[in-house]
Amino acid sequence: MINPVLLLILSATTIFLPLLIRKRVVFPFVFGIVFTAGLFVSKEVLTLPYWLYPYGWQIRIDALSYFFLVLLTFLVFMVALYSYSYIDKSDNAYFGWLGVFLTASMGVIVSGDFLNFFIFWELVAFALYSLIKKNQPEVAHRYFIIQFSGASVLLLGILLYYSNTGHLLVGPVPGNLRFLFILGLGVKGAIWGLHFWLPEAHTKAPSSVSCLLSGFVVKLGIYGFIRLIPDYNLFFLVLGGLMALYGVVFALFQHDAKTLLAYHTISQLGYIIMGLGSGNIIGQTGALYHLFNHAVFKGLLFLAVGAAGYRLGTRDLIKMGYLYKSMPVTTMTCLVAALSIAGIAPFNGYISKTLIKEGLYDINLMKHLITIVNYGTILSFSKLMYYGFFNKPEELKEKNNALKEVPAGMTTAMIIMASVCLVTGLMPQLLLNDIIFADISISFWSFEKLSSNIYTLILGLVIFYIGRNILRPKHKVINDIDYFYRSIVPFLSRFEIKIKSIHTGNLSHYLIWYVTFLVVIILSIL
Amino acid sequence: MKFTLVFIIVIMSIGLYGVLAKDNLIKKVIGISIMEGAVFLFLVSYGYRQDGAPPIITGYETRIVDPVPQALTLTAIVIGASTTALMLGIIIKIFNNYKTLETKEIRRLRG
Amino acid sequence: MKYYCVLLIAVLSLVLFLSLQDIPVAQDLMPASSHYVNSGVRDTGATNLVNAILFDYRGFDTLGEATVIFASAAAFKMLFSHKRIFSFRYGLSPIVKTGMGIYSPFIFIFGIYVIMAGHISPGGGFQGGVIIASLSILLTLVYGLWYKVRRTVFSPAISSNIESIGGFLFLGIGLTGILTGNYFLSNLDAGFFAGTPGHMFSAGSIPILNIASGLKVAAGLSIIFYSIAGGE
Amino acid sequence: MIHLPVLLIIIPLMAAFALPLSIPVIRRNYKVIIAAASVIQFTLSITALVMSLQNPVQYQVGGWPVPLGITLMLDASSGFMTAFLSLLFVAAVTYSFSYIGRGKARYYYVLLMILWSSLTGMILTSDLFNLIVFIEISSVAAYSLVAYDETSFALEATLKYMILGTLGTTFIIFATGIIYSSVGSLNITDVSTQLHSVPAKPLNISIALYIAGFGVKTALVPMHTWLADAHSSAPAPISAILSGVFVKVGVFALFKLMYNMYGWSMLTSLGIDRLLINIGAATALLGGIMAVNQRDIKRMLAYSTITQVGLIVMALSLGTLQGLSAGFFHMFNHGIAKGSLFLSAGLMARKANSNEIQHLAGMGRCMPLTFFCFTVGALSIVGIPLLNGFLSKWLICSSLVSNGQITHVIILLLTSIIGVMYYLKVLQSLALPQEPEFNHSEASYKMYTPVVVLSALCIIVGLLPYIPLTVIDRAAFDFLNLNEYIISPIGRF
Amino acid sequence: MNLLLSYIYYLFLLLLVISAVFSIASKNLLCSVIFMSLFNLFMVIIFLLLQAPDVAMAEAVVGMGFTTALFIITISKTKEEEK
Repeated sequence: MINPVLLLILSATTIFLPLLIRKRVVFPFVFGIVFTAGLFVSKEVLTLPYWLYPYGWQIRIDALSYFFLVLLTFLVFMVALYSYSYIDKSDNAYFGWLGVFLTASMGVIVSGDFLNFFIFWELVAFALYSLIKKNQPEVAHRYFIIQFSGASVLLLGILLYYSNTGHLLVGPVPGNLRFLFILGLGVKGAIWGLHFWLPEAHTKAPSSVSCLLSGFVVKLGIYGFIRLIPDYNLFFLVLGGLMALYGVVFALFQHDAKTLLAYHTISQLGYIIMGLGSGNIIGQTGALYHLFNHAVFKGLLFLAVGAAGYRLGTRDLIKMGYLYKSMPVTTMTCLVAALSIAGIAPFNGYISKTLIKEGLYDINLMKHLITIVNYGTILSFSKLMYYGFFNKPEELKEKNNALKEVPAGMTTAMIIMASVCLVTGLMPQLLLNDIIFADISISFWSFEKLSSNIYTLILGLVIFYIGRNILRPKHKVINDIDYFYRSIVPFLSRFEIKIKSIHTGNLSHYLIWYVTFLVVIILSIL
Repeated sequence: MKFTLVFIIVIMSIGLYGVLAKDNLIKKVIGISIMEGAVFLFLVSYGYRQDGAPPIITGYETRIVDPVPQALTLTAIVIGASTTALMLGIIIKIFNNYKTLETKEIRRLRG
Repeated sequence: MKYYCVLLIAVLSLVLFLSLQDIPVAQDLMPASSHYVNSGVRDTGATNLVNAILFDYRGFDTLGEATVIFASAAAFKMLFSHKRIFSFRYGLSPIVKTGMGIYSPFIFIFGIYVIMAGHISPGGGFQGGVIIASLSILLTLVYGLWYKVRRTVFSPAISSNIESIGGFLFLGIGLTGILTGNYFLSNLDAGFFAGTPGHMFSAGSIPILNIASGLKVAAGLSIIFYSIAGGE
Repeated sequence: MIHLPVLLIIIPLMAAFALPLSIPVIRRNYKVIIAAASVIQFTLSITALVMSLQNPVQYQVGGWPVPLGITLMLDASSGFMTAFLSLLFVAAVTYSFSYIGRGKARYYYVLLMILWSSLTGMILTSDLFNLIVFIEISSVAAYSLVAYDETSFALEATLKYMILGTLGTTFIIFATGIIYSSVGSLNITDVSTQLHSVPAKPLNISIALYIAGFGVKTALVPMHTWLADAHSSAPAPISAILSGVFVKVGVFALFKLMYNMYGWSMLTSLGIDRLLINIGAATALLGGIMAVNQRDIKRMLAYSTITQVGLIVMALSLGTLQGLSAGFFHMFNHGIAKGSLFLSAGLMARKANSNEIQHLAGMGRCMPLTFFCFTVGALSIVGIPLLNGFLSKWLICSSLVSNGQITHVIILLLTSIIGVMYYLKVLQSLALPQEPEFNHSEASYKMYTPVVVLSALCIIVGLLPYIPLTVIDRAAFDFLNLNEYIISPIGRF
Repeated sequence: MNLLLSYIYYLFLLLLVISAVFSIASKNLLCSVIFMSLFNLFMVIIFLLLQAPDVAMAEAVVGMGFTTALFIITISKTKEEEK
């Protein structure tokens, strides 16, 4: 058993690796060491009094923290392995920022008091800002401003919580503050209405960072929901259903592979939130399970699409195709991930979706909605696989056939994650008992479930084959909700220009303001 | 004596008008010094005592005016003189750079 | 805009008048001032109470006041460093110059007197210093700027030296108080010559401080005037 | 050592008086005098801080008792401010040694020393008219230091600053005259003991005049216009000092009067605290809005200074111990962070000889250390965690919330969001890929040592806030109870 | 002060106001500076009537001598007329 402080120190050392070591081979191994250490961390509650001295730091590792800890360290390990080949050789600082991200997220997960929770909550956003900044400064800028605003709302909530309860321990918040907390956590968790940053960030960021974003960062919002707003079921049900449907519908008509995946992130988050909202142990276990699975297969999808883009230079479904021959590993892993996100039988998506369905057994509306969303998922991923990998447009033949498979680091990461998809699908008890610590006994392998699953798959494929020309990727801008947010900006800029224009630089005007101020003060006092 | 306050406030508002409404810098400086004069007058006139003697002890006084405001006024006069001098110097340099003394034309710094 | 200013100032002055007329017109002195009046001579030995307050009770203000002049003189030396003399270089007609030559010693003596007799009669360091500075102004106006450029008492370099010397004199008197085990700027407690009030040599350190501030003011103001008149 | 308060004031004055002497020794190595004076002053102010933490020192100049003479009060708050002042001044002096050209350097240092001593006096004195005198000295020194470059911008900024400031000082003198003519004393404590027995209306007028007069020094909202001009066109060390300490000393003096002379209960009965906190909020918001899309980097920094001053005023005008300590802590943090920002911006602007942000693009690549210091300062000001700015903003927020000022908390968070906008934009444009015409190297170690020290302080205070926080809590306590310390033996005569 | 002196006092206060008005109102800067020094002269007399000889002396030498000279030199180096 490893002391959590030791784990934190270990993960903090990864920040300074690029300063110490030049050789890149070392970095993935160090992150692997952190992963193994995270597997064996001891579950306890302790306080570091000398951290920010008068305040201290309460470190609390329970089952939930342990689950997220394992997920985080595993994902970061995979990303480091992938980035070993994916990130260009000149940029070793990337791994330092990866370490910052690892440490900050770990801090969010383990800290039991709101001050440090908030500190690391903001540091996560800053680490991601620095990870994206290299290639896409504008996107990083927008992302960080949005996250900072969300964190400010969260800070306001935390302060009110402090003044209400008088302590800063992380726990369920009183009802009148829930709204602030939902807003603050929702900006990171990309709940519907606050998700407008997500497609752009996921699309423009480097694929490894999109893997982190979609795999873990949005999950931090879910973590906050579980910790702070445990019982808010109806809201979660409605929100989850809305997000699931919305994400799928928008995902169907995207032509950029990563945007499609991004919208599917929203949809799968909807699944998770629905599971949380189900209010019974099965549904919530399913939510956690689906959270883990989604991290794995969505991360794998992003990595695979990124690998395709790494060779191909584009992620546009119109320009893709012919990859199954030239890049078999990428194609196969991507297929595995697609199958598991569609919830097909031997893969892990099947397990979690079954659990969530079981959890929602008494609400028919939700069950039908889940079915619809599932068909949508199958459609959009058959679109992705077909137009992305198996399609044979003539004009791309010689170009795409000449491609080589991606380097070893990337393939290793993808293969490992695909095998994780398979393993967690085949033996769910592994995850359920040892990571989530839930003891529920459902038979996943009953005949009718499997048959309905196969039926769903075949029906979805048939529908896709019929409607494949409708779903053919086209260059078409689809306005999301961020359209409304963007329309606010001109007003603000006009306001700012107005404010600037009254600073005329004429001394007499300034003096007149001054005396006016004096008169106003005097009149207000008398 | 009791009407002095009226005069003080009138003088001060004249100076303030010079500072606010006149665009010429030298006019502004003159207005500021007139305001300072009003303030000095305020200090000294409120330090005055009915039929008091100047604060120079000869041993025959019955009443003596308050010496402290006079000291303060003396200090303030010299301070004001040096500040006014600095202002005039800056105004000369401004004129050499801008070739004008109107505030509405000295506005390269704005926004 | 002008009407707005008038309105503003009218409101301001009305409010000021209505509220400031509550200040009582006192018939007798406040406690602190009455202490100054009653035992000021005994405390300081100076019969001119204003001077006593300026240089003994509140001598620290006076140090600061001298520092203001020093600061603005330094500012003028900094900002008007490169000189271009273009106005009244040659001064006025010989008649005026001769007349000035007759007058100037008397003005100088008068300034010295005002400085020296500050503690027993109206006047003091500032007034005398300004008188001497205005003498330098007169000399400049009459004889032209070349007069000051030559190494007279009023030439800039010597003036800045005089100013610093005045400052150090002031600080020295103050530190004497500390060194003799009293406080900064202690006068009679520090063992300065008290004398009999009303005489020329009395009031301990007050005449010396008068001289110091006189030096500072005279030198500083003449530096300022010279920079404005001569500098560009 | 009981003479410490007055020594703190006259030691820089001695250096200032010594410099203009035309003795060849002094002429040749005036820098030695300045360095010696700075070192002595720094050690003395640290000593003063340590002494004042044990027990406050009251110094009667000339040995005259309270209502007669001038009182210098060295309690924990003024000791803290003095040490903080000396820290930034030492940094600025070290920086100036290689930043300021030879020509007019002697008088530059004279004015710098005079500024130092007068700011110390403003902090230490507890006598109304002495406060005015020190305000005048510091103002004259600041005017002329802003005009140091003698460019047309500098002169225009000086002119505007000067006329506004002189008007403000006239108001302050008028207010002091009102106080004296109705109370008959000039000592703050003595006045505060007698205020209840005098007519109220003149006192209200004097409060308004004081707020308006000090508002110019501290750039409260309608009087903030001079600050951006002056700070953007002054030489870099002067900008660092002006926005690092000068403004805050004004805030300190204003609130010293408000708390200790008028008494906070009277102000709340008049509604002054609401007024001040709203003025602070308006200042913060307006400064933030004005700072967006500035082309001149120093101008942007100046507007962000206005924002932070607004936050400090908000915190101080709460009237609680918590708010006071939060405000002092933010003063300190913003002082060191903004000092490092201005100094490093000065280094980069000196290399690229332009203040325009677009001309500075890519400087981060060729001056990595300076860029790092700039980044630390910027992040600390916008309140990124684990830096000092975050802690003080957290404290200000919690004190505001505990007073129930939710709207002001929202305004504070809004200003920090706006701050993120413009600071990150500048950081990105500085870190752009290197352009060919930039082949600059780092500045000399003499110049970037103070910058590095200041930004290292940012990080250290952010990680170990214990020592400053204890000092600042004590300072806030003393600031609230200053009058208890001053013994006023009016019965002695 | 007795009645006559108080009449003189008010008379000079009136003159003070008048000279202030003229020094602000006159278009020619030189005129306004002269009026300002007149203002200072009346101020000196009022200080004398208020039993403040030191202040009167300082005001005389500073206000009428030094400041006026500076103003006149400034005007001679800049424009005389006000737009």
